[in-house]
Amino acid sequence: MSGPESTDTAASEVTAAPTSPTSPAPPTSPDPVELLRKMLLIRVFEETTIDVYRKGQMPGLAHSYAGQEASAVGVCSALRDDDTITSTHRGHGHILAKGADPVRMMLEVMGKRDGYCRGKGGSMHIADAGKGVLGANGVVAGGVGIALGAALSADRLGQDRVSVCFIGDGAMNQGVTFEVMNMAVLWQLPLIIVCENNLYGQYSPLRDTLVGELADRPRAMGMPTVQVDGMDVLAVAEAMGDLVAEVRAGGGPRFLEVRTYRYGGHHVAEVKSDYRTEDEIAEWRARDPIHLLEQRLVEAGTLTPEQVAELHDEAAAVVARAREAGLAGEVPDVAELTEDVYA
Amino acid sequence: MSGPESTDTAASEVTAAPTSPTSPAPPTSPDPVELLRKMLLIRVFEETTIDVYRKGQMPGLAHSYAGQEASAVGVCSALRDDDTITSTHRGHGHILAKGADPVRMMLEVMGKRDGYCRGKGGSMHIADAGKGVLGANGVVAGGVGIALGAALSADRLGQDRVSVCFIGDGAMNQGVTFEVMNMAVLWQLPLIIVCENNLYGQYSPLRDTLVGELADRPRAMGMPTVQVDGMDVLAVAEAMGDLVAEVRAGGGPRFLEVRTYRYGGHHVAEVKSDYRTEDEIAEWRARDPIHLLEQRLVEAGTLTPEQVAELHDEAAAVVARAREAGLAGEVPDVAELTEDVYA
Amino acid sequence: MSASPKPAAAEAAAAPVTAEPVVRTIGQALNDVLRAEMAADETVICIGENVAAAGGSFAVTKGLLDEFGPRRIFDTPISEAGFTGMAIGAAATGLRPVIDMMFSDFALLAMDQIMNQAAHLRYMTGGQLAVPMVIRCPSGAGAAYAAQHSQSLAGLFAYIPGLKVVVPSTPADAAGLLRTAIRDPNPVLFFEQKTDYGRRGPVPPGDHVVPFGVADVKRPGDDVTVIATSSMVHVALAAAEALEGEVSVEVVDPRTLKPLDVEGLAASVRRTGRCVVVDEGHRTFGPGAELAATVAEHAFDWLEEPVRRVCGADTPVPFTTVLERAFLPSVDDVVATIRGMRR
Amino acid sequence: MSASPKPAAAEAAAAPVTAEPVVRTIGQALNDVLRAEMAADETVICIGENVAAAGGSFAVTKGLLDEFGPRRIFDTPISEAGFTGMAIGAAATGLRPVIDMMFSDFALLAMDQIMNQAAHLRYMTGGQLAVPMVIRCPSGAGAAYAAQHSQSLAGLFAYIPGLKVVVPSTPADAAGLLRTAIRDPNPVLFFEQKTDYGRRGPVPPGDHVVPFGVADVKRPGDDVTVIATSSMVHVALAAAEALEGEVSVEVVDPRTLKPLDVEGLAASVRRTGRCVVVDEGHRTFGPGAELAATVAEHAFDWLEEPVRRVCGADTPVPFTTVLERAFLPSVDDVVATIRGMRR
Ligand SMILES: Cc1ncc(C[n+]2csc(CCOP(=O)(O)OP(=O)(O)O)c2C)c(N)n1
Ligand SMILES: Cc1ncc(C[n+]2csc(CCOP(=O)(O)OP(=O)(O)O)c2C)c(N)n1
Ligand SMILES: [Mg+2]
Ligand SMILES: [Mg+2]
Repeated sequence: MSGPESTDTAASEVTAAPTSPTSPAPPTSPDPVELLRKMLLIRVFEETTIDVYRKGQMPGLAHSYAGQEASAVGVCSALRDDDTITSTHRGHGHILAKGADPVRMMLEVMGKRDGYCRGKGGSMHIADAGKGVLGANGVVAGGVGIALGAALSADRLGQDRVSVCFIGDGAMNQGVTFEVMNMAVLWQLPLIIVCENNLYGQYSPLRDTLVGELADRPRAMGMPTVQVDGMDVLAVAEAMGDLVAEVRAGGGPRFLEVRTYRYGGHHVAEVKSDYRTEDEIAEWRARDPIHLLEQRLVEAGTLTPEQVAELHDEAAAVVARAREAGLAGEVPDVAELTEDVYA
Repeated sequence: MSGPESTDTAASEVTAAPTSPTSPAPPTSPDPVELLRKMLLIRVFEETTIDVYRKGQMPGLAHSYAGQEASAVGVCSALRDDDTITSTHRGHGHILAKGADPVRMMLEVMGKRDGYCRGKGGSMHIADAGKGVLGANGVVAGGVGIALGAALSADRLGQDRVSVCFIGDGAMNQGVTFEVMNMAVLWQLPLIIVCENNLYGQYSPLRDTLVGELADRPRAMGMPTVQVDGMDVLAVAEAMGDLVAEVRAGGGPRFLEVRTYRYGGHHVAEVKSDYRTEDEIAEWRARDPIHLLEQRLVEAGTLTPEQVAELHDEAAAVVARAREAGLAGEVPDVAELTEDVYA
Repeated sequence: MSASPKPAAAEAAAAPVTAEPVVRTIGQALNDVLRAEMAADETVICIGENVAAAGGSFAVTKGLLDEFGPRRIFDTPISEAGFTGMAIGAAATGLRPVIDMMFSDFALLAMDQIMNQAAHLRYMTGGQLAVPMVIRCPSGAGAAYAAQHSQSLAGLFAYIPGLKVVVPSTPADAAGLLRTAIRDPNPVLFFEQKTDYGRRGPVPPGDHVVPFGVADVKRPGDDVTVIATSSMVHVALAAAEALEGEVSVEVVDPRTLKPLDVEGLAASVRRTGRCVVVDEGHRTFGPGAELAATVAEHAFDWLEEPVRRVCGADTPVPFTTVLERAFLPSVDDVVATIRGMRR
Repeated sequence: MSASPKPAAAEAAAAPVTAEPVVRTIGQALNDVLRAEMAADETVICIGENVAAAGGSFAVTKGLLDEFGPRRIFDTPISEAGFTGMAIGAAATGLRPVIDMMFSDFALLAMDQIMNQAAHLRYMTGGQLAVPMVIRCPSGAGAAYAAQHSQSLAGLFAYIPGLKVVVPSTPADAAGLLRTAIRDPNPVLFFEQKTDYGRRGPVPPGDHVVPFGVADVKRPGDDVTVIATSSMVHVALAAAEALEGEVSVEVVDPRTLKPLDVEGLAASVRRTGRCVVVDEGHRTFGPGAELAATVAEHAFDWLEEPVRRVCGADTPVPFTTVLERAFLPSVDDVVATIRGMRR
């Protein structure tokens, strides 16, 4: 079900834009233990968020990233702090992977004053300007234009940063996504669209809403496209490493389709998924990205099972502290309602 | 410059929808003399409109269709009265080709009460519900969704009509066009998008705004696509005849790219086209669709040069009468301002 | 994002036809009417994201797929502009589409379709085309969904000639007005307060219809008129209750913003001599402005003091509950405003 | 459609820096300011359809390409949502984009970007991001461009917190307000009356800046205050002229709708005791409603009679001149309204 990695060679005919002023060293390949640490952090954060929701410790809703960790972590492992991302409604994983502080994230999810957005954004709008997180987004494909703009400013300001745009498969049916792909190729801007194909948009299977092959859409615009197994964090990291190097060198935009799966419901309040089978979920869980990496690292002798268990404990401890901090945090003062409307 | 006709065979894998209840006879191939008559009517109408504009006999503006006649006439020759079209800002040709009355059209262009839209729409909004003209449209790609809806109603009401959507090349960069192509294929609706590629959108050459090959965009969605020489009305008519037969038989949506050229400015007020060369215009004029067809008909002995001249005179007479009627028409009463807001 | 625990719109079967009113929630009442209208008129169709098998994000279309099948109710891709355009074209050619926009905020993606196309089509074509469609817009704050899922946008649509705008407050009004909306030959924006789907109340049996443009006195009173819209009607009623014995408050519900029952509103104010407008929309340039201006114009000589507005704050809708509550007009706000009036 | 004969924004060279005001058209004044701001701040860029070589559909960006090159001013595809989104992202990451929307009606294609994204980004992120961008919106009726190219939509944007809305009436205000808009750290909708580009007037030399939120008394008077916006200021002035010796009319121009100089408007009305609001937008739920409601609220005890509104009709904008004139508020309408006031 998760597709093999395939590189689209036909796409290489896209003309290269002039290279950026500073040519960075090629990315060093990421430390797999760090990848595991990040994936565990996200997994525990998401499991905790569900519990936080169920216990009534947060307002509103959240969309769980559990199952998709290899995507965010693999992708962000190839990025620098000054590279930017735009995220989606399902943003916790992207944002943690980009280096955000789980404490301030949990504070935001819980609607507290010291959260990233002072409690005004919540789960769907977390941003961390310092880490290049230009915001989760409540509108499907809402971040695509913003990401193009971040690529434009990089180009015009002579900065060699890369703009990464996370979207779901559902966003491939939003018109603005096409408009942006066209402009990105037209102007050869440093944009990478990472499409997390988890086979569903809310309760609709992709095949019921999208015709043709998803990746044919960017290809039709001459946007070089790579598809990768989204349960294999090393594969994602490697694919993204190559793309980032090409884009940073002025090679123009790229498209990465990550084939992945969400374990939980569309959002934390979804109890039962009528629209998919238990078998399907089990099949994907059998290729759990965290488990896969752990196995490899133990087999390769990089980690002992005990060390793996320690990493689990560490993630649990970090998130437990975040939860405590979140619960202890204060809600904003009512007077803050009218702040931050204008700069 | 105008591409050869090419059929996209790869696209034939699209599954066929159930056929409509009444299976119409295949279209008889159109009478070339009628095609010539229609093209002449449009040409003279458009030349007259420019003069009407210059003499201050109409409010506002209009976008001339001169040069593109073979597209509208070829396309509409394959349509029945109950088939619908949606048109563009450059709509006179489509609407005349679909059978509208030049008198009521000129009345509308001049803003008179007996015009198609009671003087409320003008050149950019002419509709003729009786002839299946669902309106010109002032918004680029504004008619695409409407056309999809006409295809949906045909399908749901069990009517075997076909919905044709005229757009310009510029509309291929509007997001909604992609959304509609996806849905048309998804639901196998009887829609034909006719994209008139005249190489420019307003003052922008297509190559400066659109990457890749235009027709690759529908192809990426599995929408069977045909490209045709838009200066050859017989080629357009034949291509369209085939498409209409396929679509009416339940074959799902199709895309026709017509390679054409507008002789005049973007609109009637444009005096000089800075963005294109006189040479380019001359090259296209050398393949004038009316002249090409006349030559063929005379060579084939279908018409004598005298008969051709008579057809010219006939068109001139028809349009002259339309202009006279237009000038003689009354403007609406001020009280009509508030009519037609609601049904 | 879709909604939290689904209100049980279809928890009971369709309301039995009896002579007595039945108690229904607003969600159930809407579901009943959709079912009845689809049964009575086979041109009525329902579309939107996840409306079919899933029954809609707020369960309003629950059960309709089983009853009417996939040709009458079907899921769309996440293509708001495209499917709204489709509905317009379908409406102009024989269907009566009812769109579920899921969140009214997403209508902003279809604004060209709604305002440039649907609203103006009839006028621009001199009355040739009609667009009988309904856009159901789950609306408003109070569920901690933050700034992109909580807006009250009814006023935007009320500004555009050609559109009708409905803002029901009770199950009976919701039912009667939705019936009218579906049968209306014009595009109707139908706002449903998303926190109020579970609100219960009696619904008259049979073909219960509420006409557009007729305000309803929800509670008679003598000292001050409170004009309240949608769920603010209940805030106003609670305030009236709280002031019982102190101030006699009349609560008037316009029920539709467009058409607006100017005379109905003014008549009440002429009797009481005082007016407070309560609307959840932002205060400045919001619907409250029109209501206040109209009353001040038509009841000027009877007004003892200025019309007051108690509205949503002039801020985006904040996420966290304490701020969201401060954003919303409250019973206390209304009570304090009435108490603060001069005697 | 683009505009009729281009107003000669750049017909004279850039205004020389002198101590004396120079006479410029509004179009020239805007062109001057764009040039000066682009020269002073290299993060200012101009984008839109046909803004570069063609100089914009109304010639406001004429000559800027030659001066600043294609990295600072460039044409976009017909992708309003996409390029507006791009501008938002660029603004959040270091640029100051100025969009030419060509016709404000096309902003409806970018409404999600403007309202859901640009307006709320700062608030949702708790103040982390700012969006310094300007959307130039050629606006209004009077050129017979019909319903999709003639709307006055400023009020829609004024409703949304986070946006600022500018409605200049003279060359000096246009220049001073555009400077402020470009330097403002928030998204600004800048409305330009398309029939008024050729209006001449003195523009102060040098770094002439007009602050937002400060109404301007365009003509002092004692008997009645006319609050007029954009080109309606000139209608109001003509009416005042016509009533010279009969009624002493004060004409006040808010210049910006958001922020709105409530105190400035109310102060005038408190002096005169009478108020007429003149705005081209549709009357019902339009900007005129807020202006009337605010005045009635803040100057209630001084008002001798109800605030009157003279506004655009509650119809789409009709094409033909006689109806379009009837649609628009006229000098006669204002005179008659003032004469009709009780004494
Ligand atoms: C414009 C818009 N339409 C609809 C929604 C409601 N919605 C939220 S998430 C979602 C599904 C998105 O699917 P996909 O892009 O595949 O992301 P996933 O949830 O699978 O991560 C929908 C329809 C929305 N948020 N925005
Ligand atoms: C949404 C929108 N954006 C911009 C315009 C202004 N405009 C009118 S026609 C046109 C060019 C359209 O090009 P194309 O689709 O190729 O049609 P053509 O004029 O070549 O027939 C433009 C940009 C418009 N009418 N609508
Ligand atoms: Mg998905
Ligand atoms: Mg073109």
